[in-house]
Amino acid sequence: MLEAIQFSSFSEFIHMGGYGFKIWSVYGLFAIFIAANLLLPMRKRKQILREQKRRLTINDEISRNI
Amino acid sequence: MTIEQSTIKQTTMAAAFIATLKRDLLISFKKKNDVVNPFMFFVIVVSLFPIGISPDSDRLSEIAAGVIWISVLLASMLSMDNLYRSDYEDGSLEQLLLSPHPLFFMVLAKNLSHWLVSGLPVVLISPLLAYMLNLPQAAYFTLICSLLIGTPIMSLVGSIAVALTVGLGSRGLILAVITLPMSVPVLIFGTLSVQASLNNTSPAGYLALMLAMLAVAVSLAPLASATALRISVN
Amino acid sequence: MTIEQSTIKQTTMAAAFIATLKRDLLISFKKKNDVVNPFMFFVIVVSLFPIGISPDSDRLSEIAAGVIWISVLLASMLSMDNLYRSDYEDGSLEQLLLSPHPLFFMVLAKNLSHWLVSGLPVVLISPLLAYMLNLPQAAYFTLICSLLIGTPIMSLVGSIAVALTVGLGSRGLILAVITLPMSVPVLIFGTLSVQASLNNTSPAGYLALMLAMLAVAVSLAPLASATALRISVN
Amino acid sequence: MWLWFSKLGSPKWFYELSGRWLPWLIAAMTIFITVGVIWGLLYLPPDYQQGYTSRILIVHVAVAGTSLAFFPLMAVAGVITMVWRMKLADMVAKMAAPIGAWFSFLTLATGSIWGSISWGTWWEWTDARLVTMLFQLFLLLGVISLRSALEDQDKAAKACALLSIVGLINVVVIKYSVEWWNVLHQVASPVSLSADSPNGPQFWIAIAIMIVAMYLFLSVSLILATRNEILQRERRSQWVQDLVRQS
Amino acid sequence: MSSAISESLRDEPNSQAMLSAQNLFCERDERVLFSELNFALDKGQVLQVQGSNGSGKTTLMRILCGLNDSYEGSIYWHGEKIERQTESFFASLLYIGHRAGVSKVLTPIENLRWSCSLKQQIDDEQILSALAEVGLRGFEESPCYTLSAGQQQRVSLARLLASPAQLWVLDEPFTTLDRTGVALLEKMLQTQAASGGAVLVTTHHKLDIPALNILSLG
Amino acid sequence: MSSAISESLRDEPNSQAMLSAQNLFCERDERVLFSELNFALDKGQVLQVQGSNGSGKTTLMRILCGLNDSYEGSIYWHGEKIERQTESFFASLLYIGHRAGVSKVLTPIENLRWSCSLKQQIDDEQILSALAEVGLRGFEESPCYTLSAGQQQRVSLARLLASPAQLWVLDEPFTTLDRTGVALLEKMLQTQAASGGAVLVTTHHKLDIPALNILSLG
Ligand code: HEM
Ligand SMILES: Nc1ncnc2c1ncn2[C@@H]1O[C@H](COP(=O)(O)OP(=O)(O)OP(=O)(O)O)[C@@H](O)[C@H]1O
Ligand SMILES: Nc1ncnc2c1ncn2[C@@H]1O[C@H](COP(=O)(O)OP(=O)(O)OP(=O)(O)O)[C@@H](O)[C@H]1O
Ligand SMILES: [Mg+2]
Ligand SMILES: [Mg+2]
Repeated sequence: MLEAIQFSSFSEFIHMGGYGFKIWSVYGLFAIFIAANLLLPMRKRKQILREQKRRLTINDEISRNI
Repeated sequence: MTIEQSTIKQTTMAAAFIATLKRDLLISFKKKNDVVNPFMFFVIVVSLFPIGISPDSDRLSEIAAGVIWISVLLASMLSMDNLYRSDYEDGSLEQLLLSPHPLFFMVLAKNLSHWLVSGLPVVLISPLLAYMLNLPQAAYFTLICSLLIGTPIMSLVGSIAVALTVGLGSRGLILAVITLPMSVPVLIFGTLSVQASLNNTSPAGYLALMLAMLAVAVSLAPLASATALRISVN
Repeated sequence: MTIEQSTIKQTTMAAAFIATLKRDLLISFKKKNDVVNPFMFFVIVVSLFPIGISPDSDRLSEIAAGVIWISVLLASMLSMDNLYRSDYEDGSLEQLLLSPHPLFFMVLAKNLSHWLVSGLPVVLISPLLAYMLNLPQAAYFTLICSLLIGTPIMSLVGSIAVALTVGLGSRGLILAVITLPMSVPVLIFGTLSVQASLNNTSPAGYLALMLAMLAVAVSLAPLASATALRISVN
Repeated sequence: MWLWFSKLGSPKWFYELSGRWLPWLIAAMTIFITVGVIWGLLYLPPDYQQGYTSRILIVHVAVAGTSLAFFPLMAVAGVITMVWRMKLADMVAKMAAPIGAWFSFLTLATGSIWGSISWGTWWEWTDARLVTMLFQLFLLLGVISLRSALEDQDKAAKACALLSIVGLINVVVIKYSVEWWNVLHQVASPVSLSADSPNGPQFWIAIAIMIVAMYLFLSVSLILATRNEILQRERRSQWVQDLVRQS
Repeated sequence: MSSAISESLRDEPNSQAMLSAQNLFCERDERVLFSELNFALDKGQVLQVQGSNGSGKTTLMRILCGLNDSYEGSIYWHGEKIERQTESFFASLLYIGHRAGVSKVLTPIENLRWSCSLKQQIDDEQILSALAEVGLRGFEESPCYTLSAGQQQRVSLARLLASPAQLWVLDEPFTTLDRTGVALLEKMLQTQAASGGAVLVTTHHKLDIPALNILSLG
Repeated sequence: MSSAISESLRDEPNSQAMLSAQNLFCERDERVLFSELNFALDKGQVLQVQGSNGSGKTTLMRILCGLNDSYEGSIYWHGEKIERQTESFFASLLYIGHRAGVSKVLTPIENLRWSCSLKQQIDDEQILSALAEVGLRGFEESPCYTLSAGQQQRVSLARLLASPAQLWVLDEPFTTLDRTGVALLEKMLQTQAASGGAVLVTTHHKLDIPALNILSLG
């Protein structure tokens, strides 16, 4: 398994035959893209739930007072 | 009995079509700007290019066809804005939607009037501008033909976008954003046909393709516009 | 006593200026399209040129500066349309005219907001499009500088035309017909400055000229717009 | 058929079903992405011509392929919205547009980076796929801006549905016309996309894994977003209120 | 908000009734405007829809005309659902909304020529006499933007006179009319009812029409 | 068309009067709308301008506010010509025309925040209480295009409550208001007059205000 790895050293891995910056920026963009499309909806979900809970409790209070 | 009824309806459909066409032409005629402006805009935009890019005539002749086509596209798109807007604002659009005739034809009448007022004059002036931009004479005829086929397509397609955005406060631009990508194929074939006749090959193939696009546009676009209008007025 | 009064008025003038600016930004922000569309329009129009004229990168690099400037001009002009129109239609403009503060500053606030929303984003994206059109890198900085000076001039000048035409039914085009010729000097100096830096000569002279034009525009154009508004609302 | 439709149309049903499926989808997605990325970064052999840059290509091709799915998806959802007035279809279509824009943008970005290496230029107008993708992005942004411009939800749903259908036709037309245009233009273009592709089974397996990963990712992100939309639009229904109370 | 129900029948669509609605429900922005709204409008009737601002009168009118489809329930035209017979329904309907349908650049005559010929054949004489009747004699050839608010409203009311439509649906037609205008319009409504037509009208005025039916919303 | 002249003085501008006009003359499209029109409006007065459709009420109002300058004659503000003191005149004037001055995309609060701050400093609490008073509680945060016609009118009326302007000029403010709205506005006019302000209003309604002055046109 390990011998199939195409890099012999870490710096070579970073360097990627001279195209390090571009290749890493592609993977960086890829990571941002994935993270954004997963984390943003998750955060939004929390926000929505929090907001709706607040609204519900307000409504409950109002109906209790009446 | 049924036949008689349907013939009566038929004639009033035609009458309504003609009444709508007449009314739109009359409004454009009264506003004057509707007729003069697309035309002026076209002329001005075209004349910006020698200023902005280069007054050198060889350079100009290379870009002439493209510049004319792009300017036509922009002018036609800008003039779309009026198509349903003022009718929407004064409530005439509701009356149109409540007419007993198929909306398809009413929309077609409006599109036709719009093209007559804004598309046709632009096509007619284009040889003059082509001359100013030093387009080789061989291409004039093809240019006019392609514009003659291309401008109604753009009117019809643009009409969908205007119908979708008719209720919106912010004008012009959202329309542009929707219409321009849709006009790309027309632009491509239009310039290709001109290019072809510059290279002394026959532009007939491209023109036939554009005609096919026009046929599709005439039969489908008013349907989409009508649907869009119903949605917008809702 | 008089001093005190005038200082009080002064502060409320500033407050009214800021309130107007805030309101306009808020409206643009709410409509979202006001912010995104000039930008999108610019990008789309620029990308029509390689399709309409030639995708060849050498050819493109020759026309790049001109194309970008012309597209900026068109985008800024189109986005002008919103400046007073909806205010006129809903009656807010009358309220503005009846405010006790000098209309000059109110108009300036509206122009500023408009530029922030529609001019600035276009300037910021322009390097990317310059790259796509293969503009030589030497000219980037000059391009941005000239656009940064040129776009507010176009906003200010365009504002006069919009103000004059605000009551008219047919939109967009008459505005174009009035504004475009006025923007020609800006276009000329803008492209000249870019050309200069392409030829390795200093563009400073042109930029200085444009700065002078900007100064004149800031001090005079709002006055003209204010007068035009008073006339239009009459 | 009708029963199935109305059941599928029920946001509640979708919410519950997707809730059950989501963990599995997320697990599968994580595995595929991880394997794909690790394979790509560590194990993919350098291409004989372009060295390590084929590592970009696996991301690029997978994302590009997936991004082509959006307009068909939105158009189908649009037809369902217009004909059967199914709210769920509109919610999916609404959430798909921004995700599609992300995908298109990433395709353009990775493609450009790859182009800067293999062609020596970041952008090339002579390539049909590039131009088509650019205009697909514009159209998606058009759909998004139309949605945000129309405040009335019902109206926006129908308008965007119509635009998606028209847009699908248009994307297809643009694709073919641009392709043809480029074939005929005969500009000395640096490459065509398939000119000298890095080959080898290693590469194709990596790409296949990434493509599967991207489709999984597309479904996961779309489901997550749609569930949010459901919570928001159905917030007054009893089941959402119960769910909120429990959370 | 609860909804009041008119006196007429509740369960089955009245096949006699010209226009009837069953169990209409409409909600906007999460506020229910009306639910379980039933009413029937018959030949010879004038039905005034009443309600405070924002109670949903305009929305109801537009729903009934098929301009708005965000509702639940059914609407019947001569006992049949309107979706099945839009053409014949539209042919016998005349709707005037908040926005009058009068183009500002055209003159009153030109406006009427178009909007009437959408439904029927009409000649200029009919139009001129209708305009004269609503008090626009002398203004036939002035472009509508030079008319005052009330005069523009009168242009759209002239359509009522020139049209043979069975059903009139009028949304606040009395705004900006002066007293003689109000009286004239009231008379027109009565004439329409008397000649076998029907009228659905919203207004905050107290109408001076005998045998007026009232539907209260909100 | 001849013009009626209100009871008040004819010759000299009343230096007491808040707003007075002398020998106003206006002609549009070759029709004389009014000539030799004189009137004075004093503190504590409500002046209703009456007249049939097209008699020139709107034109008069706009002339008085300085929005229209196609007239002859003179207008005085506290005894001085208004051209000489537009700033102080505008500062104490509140005009609401046919078009309400309410932006559709903004919410009622945002609308008032801007239009009030053109004249005075104002905080959100004042705005909220004004909105509540005109019956828009619960709609403060809805964009105005979702409001009904009457509710939009109410937004612009809230400006009256939040403003300390001496002179109100209102052009048909009662259109589209329901009965409670009409009663509310009538009360507002009375309060304004009682607190030393003045009101100029056009409407075709019969106003239920004691000591109303009437100016008839046309
Ligand atoms: C419809 C969208 C696209 C698809 C389906 C797509 C697909 C592909 C595929 C399958 C390859 C591998 C080459 C092969 O094996 O034939 C490739 C290569 C490439 N793509 Fe894309 N791509 C798309 C858009 C783009 C865009 C927008 C760009 C640039 C901005 C781009 C730039 C490249 C480059 C530079 C290559 C390498 C070409 C070469 O090997 O010489 N692609 N693409
Ligand atoms: N822009 C204009 N150009 C020419 N004439 C005009 C213009 N605006 C109004 N008029 C004329 O001036 C007259 C008075 O109009 P105005 O709007 O002042 O009437 P009004 O009394 O407010 O009527 P209403 O009760 O209908 O609102 C009308 O007869 C109209 O024809
Ligand atoms: N486009 C819309 N989006 C959301 N809500 C709306 C929309 N249009 C109207 N509403 C809401 O529907 C309600 C009813 O509006 P409608 O215009 O039907 O009232 P109305 O009875 O005609 O009132 P008015 O007497 O003021 O004309 C209002 O409360 C309004 O807030
Ligand atoms: Mg209403
Ligand atoms: Mg008036």
